[in-house]
Amino acid sequence: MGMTIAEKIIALAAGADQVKAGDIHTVNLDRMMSNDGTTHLTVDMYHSKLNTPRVADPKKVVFIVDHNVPSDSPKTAAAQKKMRDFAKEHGIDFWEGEGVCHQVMMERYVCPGELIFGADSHTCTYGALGAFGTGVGCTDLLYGMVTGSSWVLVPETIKFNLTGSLPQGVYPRDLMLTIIGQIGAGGASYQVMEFCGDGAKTLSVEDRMVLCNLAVEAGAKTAIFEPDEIALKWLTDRGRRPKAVFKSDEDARYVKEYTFDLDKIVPVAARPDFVDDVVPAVQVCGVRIDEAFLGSCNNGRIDDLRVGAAVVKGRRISDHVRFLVVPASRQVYLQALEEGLIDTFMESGAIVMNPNCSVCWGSCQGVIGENEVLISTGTRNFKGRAGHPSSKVYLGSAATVAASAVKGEICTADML
Amino acid sequence: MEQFTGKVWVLGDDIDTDIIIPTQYLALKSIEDMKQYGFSPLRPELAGKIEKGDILVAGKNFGCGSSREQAPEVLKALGIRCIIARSFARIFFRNSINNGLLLMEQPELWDHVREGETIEVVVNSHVSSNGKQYPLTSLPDNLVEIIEAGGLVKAMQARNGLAV
Amino acid sequence: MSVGKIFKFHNDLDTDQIIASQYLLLPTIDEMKVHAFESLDPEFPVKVKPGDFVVGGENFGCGSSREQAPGVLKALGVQAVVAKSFARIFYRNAINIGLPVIVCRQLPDAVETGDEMDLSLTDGTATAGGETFSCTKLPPYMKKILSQGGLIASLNREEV
Amino acid sequence: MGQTIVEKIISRNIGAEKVEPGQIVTVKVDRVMLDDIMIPFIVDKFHEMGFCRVWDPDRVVLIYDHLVPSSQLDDIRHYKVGDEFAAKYGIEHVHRSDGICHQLMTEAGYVKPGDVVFGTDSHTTTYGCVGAFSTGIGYTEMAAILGTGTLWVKVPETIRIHISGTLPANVMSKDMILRIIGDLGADGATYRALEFTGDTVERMSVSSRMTMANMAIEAGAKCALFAPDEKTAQYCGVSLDGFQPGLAGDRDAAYLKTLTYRAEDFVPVMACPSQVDKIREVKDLAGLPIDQVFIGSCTNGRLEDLQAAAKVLEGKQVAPFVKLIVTPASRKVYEEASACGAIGTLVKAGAMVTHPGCGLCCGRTGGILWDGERVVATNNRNFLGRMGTSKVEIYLASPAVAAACAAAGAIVCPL
Repeated sequence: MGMTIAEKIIALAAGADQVKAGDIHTVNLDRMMSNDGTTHLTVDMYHSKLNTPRVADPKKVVFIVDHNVPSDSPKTAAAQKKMRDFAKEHGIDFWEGEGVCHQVMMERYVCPGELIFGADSHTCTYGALGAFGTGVGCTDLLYGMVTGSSWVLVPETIKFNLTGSLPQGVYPRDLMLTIIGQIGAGGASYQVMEFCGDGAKTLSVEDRMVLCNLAVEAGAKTAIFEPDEIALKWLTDRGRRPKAVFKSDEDARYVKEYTFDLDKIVPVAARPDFVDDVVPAVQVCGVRIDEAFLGSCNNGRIDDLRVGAAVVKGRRISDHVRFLVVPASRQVYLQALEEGLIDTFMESGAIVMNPNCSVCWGSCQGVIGENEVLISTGTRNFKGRAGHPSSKVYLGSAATVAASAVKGEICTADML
Repeated sequence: MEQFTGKVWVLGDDIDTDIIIPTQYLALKSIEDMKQYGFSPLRPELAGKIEKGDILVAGKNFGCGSSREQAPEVLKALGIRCIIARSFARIFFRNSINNGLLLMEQPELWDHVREGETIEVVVNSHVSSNGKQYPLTSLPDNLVEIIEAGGLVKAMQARNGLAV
Repeated sequence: MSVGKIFKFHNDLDTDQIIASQYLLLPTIDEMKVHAFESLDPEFPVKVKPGDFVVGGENFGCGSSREQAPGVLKALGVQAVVAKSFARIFYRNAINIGLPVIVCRQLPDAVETGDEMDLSLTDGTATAGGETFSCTKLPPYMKKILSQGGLIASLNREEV
Repeated sequence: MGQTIVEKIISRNIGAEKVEPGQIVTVKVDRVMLDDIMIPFIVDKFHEMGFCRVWDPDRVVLIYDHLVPSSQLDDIRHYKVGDEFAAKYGIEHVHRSDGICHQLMTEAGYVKPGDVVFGTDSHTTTYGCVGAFSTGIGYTEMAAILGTGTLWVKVPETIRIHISGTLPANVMSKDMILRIIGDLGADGATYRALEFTGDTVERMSVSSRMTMANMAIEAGAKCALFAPDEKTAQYCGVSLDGFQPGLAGDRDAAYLKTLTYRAEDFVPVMACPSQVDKIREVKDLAGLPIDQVFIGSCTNGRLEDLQAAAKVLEGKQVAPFVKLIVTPASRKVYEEASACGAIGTLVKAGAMVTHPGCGLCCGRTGGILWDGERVVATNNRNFLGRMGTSKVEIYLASPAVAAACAAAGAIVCPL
């Protein structure tokens, strides 16, 4: 019986010839990532709960401070200090203010064929490079840090066959929201979303990150693209080598298959309070907004900033809108600075912040008030996600978000 | 002549407005919400102990720092009857007068008074502590006018023809 | 296991509702737990008693990987969470910290908040309103973790 | 008998030939600045006082800076109250995310030499850098001004600070004002005006003067003034009128005292925790490990400050486990610093550059610290608990010193 890419990665990590969906295996982890959302709890448990505290291999662990950056309160500072001190003591790679964890991981660590645990749900992003990345809690992460291993239930795989190419003015985010809207918030629960087909070849690694990143919003354990020449060139350009380059076998088992024709995708928006409540963006046009957010591990990369900057160039952000622009990483910020995009945003009246999770995390930067409305390129639109429980969050593409910021109400870029 | 007694809390020199009420609490909705944080960086327990009618005695430059009027308002809300310091920072001084919080400068009392003792104040005349009298000077006329009007808000209400 | 009261929530109940982002960096779970379900039912932390149950619909616990979500429920004394289905990270986290998470397709539609329920992990059944529902049994691997009191407890036990 | 600068401004304002220190007068207000933290309080008092119109909406400027970007739910209320007040009373000068109030008041041309300006923030003394009499007031008085356009003031005595000569290369105006505050003491200028004179001061940029006027409040001063010159005129975008060129202290003006400094004697200094007047030479503190550096604020977040920091950090990296947070003072400063490459240099060195605003200086967000941490900061106050817990140590320094410390991970004196 053939295996899918995900099964092959697990088999390699488990030292098994063959694995099949439903099996539980003990695996060696190639990398563990933890951020300031939970690391303070991991460190506390490390000190208080273990009989024999130890870190199996500090080189496999990465700590990234990205959620509350710069720190917004003494409690945050205490949590981050705990993390910093632990990293210092154990020789763990430590990044603070470098960018959103998944972007930093992709820029600096992730390699095809690796099995990576991250204490953050959007760890599924790493499938863009053909790695198996999945989100876990801090207890799992601690277990991994101590033993270098963990257990996984081998997931079933769903095949997403992509055909055609995205029309002008339609973005990978529109595609992924469309997919989630169709299959539902639990549509890929415990499963792997494998993207393939001619349409996949039209997507850059950054585009693929957008798709993989949101897979968890359909409940997926991870999402994955075959590491093709596009992925391998991207990797080589950054001086890294794959652990293993896997393709799914012809006779691999897929639990389900979907086909999406990229040519037919239109700009969409997810309505509050569920990511799978997806409608064509034109249906929500006219909703007055108080804040707009361009950023996050889903949509804060250079392509997204280019799209947003092209929309606002020569225009002013509406007086009653706070438009936060937050590049996903230092590298993205510097590229945007060099291309003049940062200047364009500043001239338009936007609020440009240092790379961090910002509004998408919703607890300390750009929080929105009672009954306020936000349109965001973030990952989630859950009730109260960005501030007051009565506030509303719409999700849209960078183009839709930027255009809405200018108009003061939701609109698509072609309506300006 | 107005006179009263009160229990004394003693503070040092240069008590700044960030100590009286830190910035992080300034956007709370009301002074009532803020007052529990009074003096929190220096003496977190103090706000809970101050009782209505108590007197603060401090060293020089009391209230230095920011222009936040929440500072005298918080002290008033905590029940502070008056503050006797060796000297006051000017914005704090103005803000206190405008809110009807009584301030008096006295150069020597601070060296002798002990926390917890009860002192007697005779406004514009003197303060008695531990059997000794310390002279108090009187306020300039224009400030007396504001205080007599009951604070600046009331003075403005009178100007605008509102019933006071 | 014993009888407890039910607190029922909707489909796709996400982790932001269980414990909002702004509280995640509080120093301890005990300081966080008073904010559980704040957006949906601010009184929940006061009303819930040790031994009570949380019942959900489909995809319970979707969203972030925050272990604080099952953590606050456990800290409030919730005996178990019963739902039609769970989001995987929440499920894994709950097992890892020793909070039973039980899949039961029928029960959630048959009960309301305030109903009483009895759960038998060994029989794999839940009883409410005089009706007994069968639950999906846990795989032995997870049962073992749960019975040992969670993942870290099991790790410590292995080392003894 | 001649007059000092502040006496001249007040005399002209009230239409008198001359005023004397100690005299209480009522001035007509040329401009007021309301910042976001105080706006809801001002609005409440304004209505409580029974006013139904603002005396002159064009003279009123609303600036959101302490609470931008929002970090707590309460912040939003302040924007909403400000927006509603501005709309209701026809106030058009509203800055919602353009930078720190004091930077914008001078940079955007709201303050001219000779003006009388009040603001609901203690660092309103800053506008003395362009020869205006400006000082901070509380929200009740601001509400009264909004209704009446006037305020009573006591004419202050003036202390003259005379500086001549050439500054050493590693010394910035921040080092000078810190030293002066140390010499005067935290209350050494209470109720008084400072007036800066001398060829060193004359050669300084308006930005450097701004740093010194800004910090005068830390010695208790009511205001701090520099005589307006061509540089001032250019900065304010005006040509000096008949009154402004003569706006210098007269030779025979009555100064309370004069402090005289030789520029060559200044060295890099720091204000040590937790008093602004606790001044020590940087070289005497060298080697103390640090956790964070903050470059920004209305004191030192301007173009020349960011350039000074960038010069120090060019080709270098911030030390491991040390954070460098840079918050430009205004949108314009950010744009200019981007254009000249300073922002790029700082970000490459590892800085986090945030959006212009008060940031860490006001202690609500922007890099709050925890017990036992030590920060070197270019802002104006190192009070207990200002940037986190009361066990955080804050050292105030110039941007050049701060940048050098960021690279070293410890206190160090730049060459």
